[in-house]
Amino acid sequence: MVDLRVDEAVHERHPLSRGGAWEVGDVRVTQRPDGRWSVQHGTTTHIAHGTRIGDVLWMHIDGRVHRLEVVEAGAGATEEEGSFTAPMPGGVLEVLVSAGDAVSAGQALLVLEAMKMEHRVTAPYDGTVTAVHVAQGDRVQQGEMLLEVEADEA
Amino acid sequence: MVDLRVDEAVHERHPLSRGGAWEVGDVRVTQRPDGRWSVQHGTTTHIAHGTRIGDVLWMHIDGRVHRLEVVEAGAGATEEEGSFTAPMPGGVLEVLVSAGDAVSAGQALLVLEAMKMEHRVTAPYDGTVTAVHVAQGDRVQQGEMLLEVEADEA
Amino acid sequence: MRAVLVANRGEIACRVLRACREAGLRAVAVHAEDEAGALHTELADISLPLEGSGAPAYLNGEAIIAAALANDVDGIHPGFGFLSERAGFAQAVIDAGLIWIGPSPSAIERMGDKMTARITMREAGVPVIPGEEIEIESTGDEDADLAATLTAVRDASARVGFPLLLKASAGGGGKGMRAVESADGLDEAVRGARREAIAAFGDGRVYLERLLRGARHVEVQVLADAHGTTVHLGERECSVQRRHQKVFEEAPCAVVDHEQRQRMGEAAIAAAEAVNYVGAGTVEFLMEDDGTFHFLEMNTRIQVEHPITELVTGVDLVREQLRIAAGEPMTVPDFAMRGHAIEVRIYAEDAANGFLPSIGPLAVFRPPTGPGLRLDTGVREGDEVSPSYDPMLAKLIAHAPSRAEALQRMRRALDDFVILGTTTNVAFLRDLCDLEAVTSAKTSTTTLDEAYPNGWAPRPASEAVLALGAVLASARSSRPSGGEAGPAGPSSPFLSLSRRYP
Amino acid sequence: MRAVLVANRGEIACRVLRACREAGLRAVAVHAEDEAGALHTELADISLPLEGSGAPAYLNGEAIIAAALANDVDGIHPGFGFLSERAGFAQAVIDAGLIWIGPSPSAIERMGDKMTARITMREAGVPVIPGEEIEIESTGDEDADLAATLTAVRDASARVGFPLLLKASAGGGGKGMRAVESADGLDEAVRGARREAIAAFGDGRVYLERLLRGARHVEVQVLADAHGTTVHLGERECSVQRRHQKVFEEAPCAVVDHEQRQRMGEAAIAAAEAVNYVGAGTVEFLMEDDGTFHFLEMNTRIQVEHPITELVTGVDLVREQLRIAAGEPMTVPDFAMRGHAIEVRIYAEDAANGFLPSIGPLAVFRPPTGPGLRLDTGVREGDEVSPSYDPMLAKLIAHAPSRAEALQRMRRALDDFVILGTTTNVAFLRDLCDLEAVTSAKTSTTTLDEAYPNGWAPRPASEAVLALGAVLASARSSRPSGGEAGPAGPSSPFLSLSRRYP
Repeated sequence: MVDLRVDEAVHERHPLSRGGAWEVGDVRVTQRPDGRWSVQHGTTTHIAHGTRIGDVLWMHIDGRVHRLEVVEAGAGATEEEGSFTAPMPGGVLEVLVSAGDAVSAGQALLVLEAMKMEHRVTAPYDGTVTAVHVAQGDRVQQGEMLLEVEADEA
Repeated sequence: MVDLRVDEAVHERHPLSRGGAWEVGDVRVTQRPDGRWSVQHGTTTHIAHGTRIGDVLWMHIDGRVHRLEVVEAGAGATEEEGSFTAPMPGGVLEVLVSAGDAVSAGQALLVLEAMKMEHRVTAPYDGTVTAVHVAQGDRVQQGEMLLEVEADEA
Repeated sequence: MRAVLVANRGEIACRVLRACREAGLRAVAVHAEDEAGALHTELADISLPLEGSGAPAYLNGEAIIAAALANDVDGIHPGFGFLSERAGFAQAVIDAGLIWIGPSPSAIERMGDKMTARITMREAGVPVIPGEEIEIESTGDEDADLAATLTAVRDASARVGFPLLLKASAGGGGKGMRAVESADGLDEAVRGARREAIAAFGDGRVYLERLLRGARHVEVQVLADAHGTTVHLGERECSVQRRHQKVFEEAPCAVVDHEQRQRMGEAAIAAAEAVNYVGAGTVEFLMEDDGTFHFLEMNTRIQVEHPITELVTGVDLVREQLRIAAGEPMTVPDFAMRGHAIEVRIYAEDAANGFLPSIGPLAVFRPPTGPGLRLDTGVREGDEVSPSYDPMLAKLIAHAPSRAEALQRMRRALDDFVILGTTTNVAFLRDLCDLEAVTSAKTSTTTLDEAYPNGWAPRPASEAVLALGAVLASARSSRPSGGEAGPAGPSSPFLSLSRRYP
Repeated sequence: MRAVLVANRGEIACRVLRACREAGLRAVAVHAEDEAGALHTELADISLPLEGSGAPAYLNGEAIIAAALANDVDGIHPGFGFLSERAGFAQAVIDAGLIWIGPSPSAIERMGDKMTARITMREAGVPVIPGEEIEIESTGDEDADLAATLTAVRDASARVGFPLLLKASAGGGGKGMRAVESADGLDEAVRGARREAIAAFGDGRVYLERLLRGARHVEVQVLADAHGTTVHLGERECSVQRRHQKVFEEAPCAVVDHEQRQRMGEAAIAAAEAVNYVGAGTVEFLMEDDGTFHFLEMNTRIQVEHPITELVTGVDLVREQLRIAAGEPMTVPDFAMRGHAIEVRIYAEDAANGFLPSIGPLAVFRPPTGPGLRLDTGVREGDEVSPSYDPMLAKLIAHAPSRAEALQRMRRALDDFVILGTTTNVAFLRDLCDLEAVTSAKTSTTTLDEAYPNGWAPRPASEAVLALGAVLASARSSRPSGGEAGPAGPSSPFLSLSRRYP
C-alpha cells in the first residue's frame, strides 16, 4: 500500500508485482531496459521518465512533469492547515500583520526577498492571525514556519 | 602494473593510488563527481570521458577518442602475426588465393560482403599464403580467422 | 584582440565563450566558489576563480579586472545582467587598458538612467510614453527622500492619470516597477519600488508613465560599429510577460509590416545615434494597436532574447560584438527577415504558485532535439539549482518558415523536454502555446493577466501518473524482478547508462 | 492527408516523423524485429512491427502497404534508400489507394535507370558526361550476359578512353561503381560492378563515363508541386568522398557565383521537367574548373544532405514534401541563400583501416551543442550499432554567416563530440576540416585520395591517454577512495547521473 500526496489530496494505491511488471488497478507498469518506464492504461502506452528524490517522486509522462509526495505509513499528521511556510530560502523584508489581526483574502501578510526579487505572502481566505514566527530582517530556510492564520467559520 | 595495447605496441604503466587520486608517471588522474576524469599532465588539465567494455578501454580526451586494449597479465600470446581475421560479420564473396600462393603487398586476397558493401582484404606485405580457412559463400563472425600469410624474409 | 574574459555565468557565459572559441580567441571564464564545476567553466580555455559565492562574486568588478590583467586578457565581455550596464565598470575596464566589449560608458550611463534616457529621446525626436520624471535632490536620508518622493509622485500622478506605472530610474528587468491602479495604492507602491531599487541598484529615484493597457512590447535590435555604420536588425515582440519579466518572445512581430518596421527601425537608429552607440543594443517600444509606438528604454548590452533575431536575420550578434570591439567593421548582410523564431525562457519556478523560484537538483535534464530547435543553456543533468542565482535555466528557441510552424515546433519541443528534480515553468510555457491570444497573435503585456486571472494550474494527475508514482514509491524497497531491467551497478558502466529521450 | 507511415529507419525516419507530428499528421513508424526500441519508433504516434530483422524487413513493400492499410494511414513517405527509388513500390502504394510522398513511378523509373536518365537528359538539352551506355539484351544466364558485357565494354572503353568510370545503370551510393585506370583492370571491374549491382539491385547493366579527375560534385536541389511550379533551391557541393560516398557537404559551393547558380539551376529545372517531376529531388552534376558542368544523375527522393539546403534557404524540405503530396502548392519564399552550412556524416567505421564498418555499443554518445549546430541522428546513448544496417549514425551540421565561421564551428563541434564503444570517423572528419583543400575551398572528388595516399592515421596516444587508460584498467578492481567520486549504485539515482559534456 502506498499513499501519494498530490497538492492537498492523498491517494492510496496498491501496486502488485507480477512477473517483472507492476499492476496498479487497471494500469500496467514495466521498466524498460534503458531505465525508463512503460505505463499502459487502456489502449494507450506512455514511455515515462521517473525518479525518486527523498520522499518526492518526479515523473515525465505524456508531455508533462508531475511531482508527487510519498506519505510514509505511520508518519506524523499532514502539514497543519493555516500555517504559512517559506517557499524558498530568503530574507524577511517586512511583516505586515501581528498576532490577533483580522485579515481578509488577498491581503498581504509578509514580504520575503529571495533571488533578488520581492515575494508577497498573501492570505488565501478571511481569518485571524494566530501567530507570527518571524521578524523583519530574519533569514529563513525553505519550509520554515512564517506565521499562522485561522480561517473564519464559513 | 597494467599492460595496454595501442595498435601493435604494448605499453606498461604503473598507476599508484594516492588519496583519492592516481599517479601514473608524471600524470595525475582523478575522477570527478560527475563520473568524468581530470587528467593533469604538466600545466595542462584535460576533462576526459572514459569507459571500459570488456578488455577494451575507450576514452575521449583533448577532442579525440582513443581505444586501448588491456593485456591481462598471464594471458596467452598476442594475436598471431600474419593471420587475417574478419573485421566484421559478413559473407565471403570470393577467395582470390589458395594456400601456397605467393602474394605481393597490396594484392587482393579475399572479398567480403558486409553492410551491403564489398570489402577487399589485401596483403600488407609480400609473402606466401600458408592457410585459407574459409570458402566462397561462407558466413563469418567478427574475429573469425580467414587466412594466413607468412611474410617473406626482408 | 586575442583573449576575452567573460564576466558572467550561466547560459549567456556559455554562449559568449563558445563564440570566442569559434572566433579563434582565447576564452577565459570566471566562476564563483560555488560554481567551480559549472558548465560555463568547461567551455572556456581556462576559468579563473572569484572570491565568494553567489551573485556578489560576479559583481566584484575590481577582482575581475585584476584577474583579466593577471591572465593576458585583452577584452572583457559582460554578457547581460551583473556588470553589463554599469558605466563605472566599463570605464574601469577601459582605464585598465582593456577592451570593453560594449558601448561607451557615457552611452550606458545616459541610457541606464531611465529618466535621462527619456529626456535624451525626447530631444532626439523619438516618441516617449506620456509620463513624468520625479526629480528629487537626494538628502542622503532615506526617510526624507521617501517623503519628498511621495509628495512629488502624488502631484505628478494627477497629471499622468491612473492607471500608471511607477518605475525606478535605475531599474530594469521588472525590478523596482509597480503598476498602480488608483491613488489608494500609490504610497505603498512608491515605498516598495524605492526599497527594491535601492537594494538592487543603490538608487531609489522613480518616474511615472501612463499605463498603456493592451499595448505590445516590441523592441528593435540595433548594431553599430566604430566606423560610423548603425543598422537595425528588425523587431522582436516580447509582450507575453509575467511579473514584468518576458517569458515568450518572437521575431518578427506578427502585426508589424514593412513600413512599420522601417519607421521603428529608424527611430531605434536615431535613439542609438543620439548617444553615439557602438555595439549591440536593443531599443524597446510599447506599440499600440494603431501602430503608435513609444520609447520604453534602451538596453545597452546583448539581450536575453537575441537568438530569435539571429535566426531570422542570419546575423551572429555575439560574433559581431567581438568584431566591433576589435575595431573591425560589422559584417552584416543586407537586412532581411526570414521565417519565424520563438523563444521561451525555461525558469526554475513554480508557475502554479505565483512564479516563486524553486530550487533542487536537475536529476534528469533532457532537452528536446530536432531540426529548427536551438537550446541556449548554462546547466546540464546533475547540476543543482541554487537560490543564489537568477532562476533562468535555459532558453529554448524554435525556428521555422512560418509562425504557425514555429509554434507547432515549440509545442512538440516543450512536450519532449524532461526536467525532473526541480519545478520549472515548462508546462506553463506549453500551455501558453495554446492560448487564443498567442495562436491568433493578439498578445499584449496584459495577456497573461487576462488569460489567468486566478493563476495558472497544471494538468491534474491522471490514473497513469498515480500508478507510476505508486511503482516508483515501492520500487526502492522491492524492485520488480524484470531480468535485465533496472539500473546496473558501478561494475557495469555500459548498462547503467540511460538512453536519451527523443 | 491525416496520417503518414514512414517506411524507413534511423535518422531520416526520425526527421520525417518529427515533420509529420509538426504538420499535425499522425506519424506512423515501422520497425524490424531487432529495432523495436529504436529512437524512430519513439518519435511516432505508433510503431508497427515488421517481420524479420535487418534491411530485408524494411524492403518488404507488401508488408508495409498492408500495415498502412490496416492502420488508417493515408500516405507513405519512403525517406531515402530502401524502397524510396523503387518505382514498383511507388506504383503499389498508389494502387492501394494511398498517397505516395514522392515523384511519380515513371519519373523514378526514368531517373533510376541511369542509362535511361542519360538519354533523357541528352534529349532535354542537359549536358551529360562523355561516355557510352552498354546495351545488352539479357539472356537470363549471368555467364552469357557477363561475357557479352565484357566484350561491349572493352569495345566502348576504346572510344571513351582511360581512366574511366564503370557504373551500374541501376546503381547509386557508390554501389556497383568502379574507377578503371587502364584496360588491364577492366574485366575485374566489370565482374565486381555487375556482381555488386545484381546483389544490391537485381540488375547488372553497366555504362561507361569518362573519369573527370579534379572535378567537383555539385548538385542542385529542386522542388516541384502538382500546380506546375518547379523551382531550384541552389546547389550543394559534395566533392569530398571516400569510396564514392559523400562524407562532407556544404552549401553554397564556394566557387559558384550568381550566374553559374542560375545556369545550373535552370539545367536542374529542365531535368526535373523532362520527367514531369513532382516533389523534392536532386540533380547531380560534375563541375569542372572552368564551370562546365555535366549531368551525373538525379536522385528522386529527399537527399541525405538536405539539411544544409534547408539552413541556407530557410525552406523546410520535408514539410514541403508533405504539402506537395497533399496536393497543396509549395510555400517557398523568393530564392536566396544566406550564410554557409556544412554537414559531415558520422559513420560507425574505421577510417584508419579502409573505412571498414564497425559495430559495438554506443556506451557514451554525447553530441556537441550550441548555436548554429544541428544534429540529425537515429541513435542515442545505450544503442547498439549492428552490422545489419547502414553504418551512418548521424549527420552533424554547422551553420554560420560565412564559410570560415561554419568551418570553425564544425571544428569545435567535432572536438566536443564524444562517442565511446564503437569506432567512428569523427576524428577523421575533424582532420578534414584542416585539410588545405578544404580550408581553401579547392575540393574535388579526388581530394581524399590526394590528401591520404597511404590512408588516414589517427593521432597517436599521448602520455595522458596512456595514464588514463592505466587508471581505467585498474579502477575496476581497486577503485580510488575519493569520497563522493565514482558512479553510485541503483539506490542513488541522482548521483549516478553523468553530466553532459559541453
